[in-house]
Amino acid sequence: MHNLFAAVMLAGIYSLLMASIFVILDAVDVAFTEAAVGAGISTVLMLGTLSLTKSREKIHVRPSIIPLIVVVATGAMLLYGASGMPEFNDPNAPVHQHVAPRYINVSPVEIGVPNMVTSVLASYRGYDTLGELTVIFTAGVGVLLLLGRRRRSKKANETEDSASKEPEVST
Amino acid sequence: MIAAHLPALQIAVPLIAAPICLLLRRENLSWAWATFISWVVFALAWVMLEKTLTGGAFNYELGGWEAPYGIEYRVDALNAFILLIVAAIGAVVMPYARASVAREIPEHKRGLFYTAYLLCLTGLLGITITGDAFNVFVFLEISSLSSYALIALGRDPKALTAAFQYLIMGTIGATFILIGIGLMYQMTGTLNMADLAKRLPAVEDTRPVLAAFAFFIVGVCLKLALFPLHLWLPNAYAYAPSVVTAFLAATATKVSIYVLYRFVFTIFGQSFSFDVIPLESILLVLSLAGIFAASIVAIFQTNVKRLLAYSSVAQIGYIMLGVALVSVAGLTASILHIFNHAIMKGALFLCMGAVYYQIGSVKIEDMNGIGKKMPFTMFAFVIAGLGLIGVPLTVGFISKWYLITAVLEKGWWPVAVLILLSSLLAVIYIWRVVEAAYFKAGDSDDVVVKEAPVSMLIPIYVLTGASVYFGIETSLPLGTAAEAAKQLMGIGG
Amino acid sequence: MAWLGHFNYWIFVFLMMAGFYTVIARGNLIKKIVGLNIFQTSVFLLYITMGKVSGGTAPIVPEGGSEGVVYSNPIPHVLILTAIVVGVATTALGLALIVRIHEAYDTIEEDEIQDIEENANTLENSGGQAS
Amino acid sequence: MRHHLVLRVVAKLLIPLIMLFALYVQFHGDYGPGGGFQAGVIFGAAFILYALIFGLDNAQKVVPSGYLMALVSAGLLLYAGVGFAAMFKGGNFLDYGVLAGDFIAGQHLGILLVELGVGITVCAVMIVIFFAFAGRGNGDEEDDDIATSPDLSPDSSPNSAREV
Repeated sequence: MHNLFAAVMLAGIYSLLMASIFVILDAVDVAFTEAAVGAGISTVLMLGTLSLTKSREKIHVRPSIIPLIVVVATGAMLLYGASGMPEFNDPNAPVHQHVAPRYINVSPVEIGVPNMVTSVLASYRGYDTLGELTVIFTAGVGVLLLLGRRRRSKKANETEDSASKEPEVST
Repeated sequence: MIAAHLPALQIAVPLIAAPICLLLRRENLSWAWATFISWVVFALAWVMLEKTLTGGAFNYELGGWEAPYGIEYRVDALNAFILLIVAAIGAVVMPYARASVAREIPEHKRGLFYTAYLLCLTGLLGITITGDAFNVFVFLEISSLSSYALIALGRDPKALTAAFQYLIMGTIGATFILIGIGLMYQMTGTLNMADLAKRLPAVEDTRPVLAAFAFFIVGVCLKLALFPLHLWLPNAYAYAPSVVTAFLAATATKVSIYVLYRFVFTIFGQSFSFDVIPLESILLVLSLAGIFAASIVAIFQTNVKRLLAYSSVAQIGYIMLGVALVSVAGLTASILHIFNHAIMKGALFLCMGAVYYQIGSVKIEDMNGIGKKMPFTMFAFVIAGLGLIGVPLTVGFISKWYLITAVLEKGWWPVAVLILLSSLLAVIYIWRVVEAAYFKAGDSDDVVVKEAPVSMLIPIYVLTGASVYFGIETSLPLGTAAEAAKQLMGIGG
Repeated sequence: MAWLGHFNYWIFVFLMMAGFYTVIARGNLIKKIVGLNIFQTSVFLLYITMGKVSGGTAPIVPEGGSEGVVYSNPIPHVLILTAIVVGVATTALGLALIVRIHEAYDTIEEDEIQDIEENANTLENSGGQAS
Repeated sequence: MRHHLVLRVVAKLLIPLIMLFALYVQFHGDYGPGGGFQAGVIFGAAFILYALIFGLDNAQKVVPSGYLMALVSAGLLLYAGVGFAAMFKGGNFLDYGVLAGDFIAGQHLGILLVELGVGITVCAVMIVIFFAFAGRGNGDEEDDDIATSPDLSPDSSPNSAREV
């Protein structure tokens, strides 16, 4: 697969499939987000990047033994870990015994919001979400730092100095 | 009211300051605002350390939800000390930043630069203060994303590739940490650190927990640049803007080391980390290998910032060596060296920033004769460099002394000899810079090179002065480090 | 049939390996970012899988009460919402870096960039010692 | 995209609907799947669609960059501001329970406000990021990024990358 365009589109489809799996696994909020972000925004950004760069990958013969070893070792470690996990669907798994019951049983009464994901997200773990919002803010600031240009002004020449005083740099 | 909400303010103040900084739109205003905030943060961290040292550890429940259900902060001697280090470096670097940033960053990006700086500070403080495992990941990403962007601002195009490499390796590290946290959560059903510590022993011999430990350690070691996972660090530090290098070198890896302490000692517990899994032998080998490999590579560098970056990898080796000892004395030395190394490396990188400010290069051959042209800057470099070697009356000596004492306490005298030998390597690489600066004639008909501006010299001398002051008057860092080490080992506290 | 009970986890491990391999073995920077996405998404699958309960439903109380309804665990969902956001933030920043790298080097292949940098290094060091 | 009449008509029909859907997702997040983040992304997507069909210049006239930056900050300020408001009202940081008369009303108000904050910032950041990428392709802007000047090509003078 040396056509990057195809790779990016497949990645988008992969995200969409993943979103459907999340629906089956009862994570509707997550599926919604994955579909909007993974299949939507990420794909748009990748296509944008492709249009600014190159859309074909060069074919290289790279010795890829070391990465293979690293990946196999990581995979083996995970397989080892996974083999001891509680079974899929098991209602007696530790995750369902501690902390979560409180959210499930009490939160609709305590907070009065039917969607538990919303109440956990915004209230119980609201600080995490504040951090998450800061991550997005950081991404915006970071992309502007990297790609932002001095604001193009029609009167660029005579206001070169005054324009440059403004730190904001969209577009 | 402020006293009760200290921990929340510690994070919320820089966090809310970042969007305000973005709105200020004037370079000078942004700088003044970021400086003001960084000093407020420093003051808060100072008060909090006082509070933990006198009143012991305390919690703060965010959103008013009690611990395993909501997220809580937990502040004890260890993280109050790390908070102070981060906040102090953040505050000292800011006055310096103005001149340096004016020289190195395009004008329209400076407001954004200060915003990203505040975000990075927020992220690092947030990782340190939190008592929730997943929250560590969130704030880790805030600090990482902002540092990728900050590093990419370096003037050399290599800064871009360095930032990209850091982004890839940093994200792999963070994802490994995420896997580790997920597996821990799977076996315990909780994310709160104290709760995890309580519930993990019951399941500690299950396979997912072993895998969680492995993934977590590898992820954190990527972030803290333990040899041989340090590949992202030298280029990132060498090509980032001077201010960013000084700030990150003094704080970012230190915070990751804190995360390692917290998970290895507090959450998994030392019996699991060191008895079930032979972490100490792994760390011992890797840290010794790191000390030597990185020091030797440092000797052959021509770019002084890169040289210092390799030296950082070596110093991380000393810090991890202290962990590998698994004793109160070893941990004390380790925590002490975090503090001391932050001061010394901060000072050294600030000196290099001043040199870059004046001559536009940090290559050794461009620094010939610079000792006469920039006497104050290079004098500070020599003093801080002596600290790095471990000469008495500097902080470097104190931490090496305690490290060697701790090693000998274990009876590992060959390791002690190796530590002394490695100091000789530090002599060589510092000497190469000193030789160029003082003993090689520069081009006298070169452009007139002047001393760096006072606004840059003062922060340099604050840190250099601290590296001498705390080399003589050791009670504050040593007392705190010893207290923190005892708490980590579960003795007293 | 213990292995079937872990089927989702096997898929997770497979996806993780595929993504991770793409990240570290591919030389093309965009491929690396795609690989990173797959790598991160696989972890989402791990989390979401552990939250599922047999016979469970999405953790939203339906209108008209919730007698006898089993809900899946909402915590992994919340965590993964955050992780997805982190993932897209990383992707955006990584792609921005790629655009800048392409502008500076006119290539997005890792080994070509290395060649250019090494050439620049040897030129820079022609007067001094080799690094 | 000047000549694609069908696209333009369809887009004009779709964009208001997408925005409406985003608002539904934003405010229905309490009762069904959705919330600030998803709504922000969808709302941002509406703008991105507009920019794709009608051109970047027109899209930037709709949301001038100054306002956009204000919005990027506003959402985060709103979220953190709710936290501070709770603190001033005597609760802990982000304790929504104290915001209104009784606990549940306070929680509702808090969740509504923070979700709104999330929505605003996410939407604005998505647009900012898209504009930044799209604007990079327009050659008619002044290029003032020093580091991007391709002076790393092998034949350039060794020190040119380091000149101050």
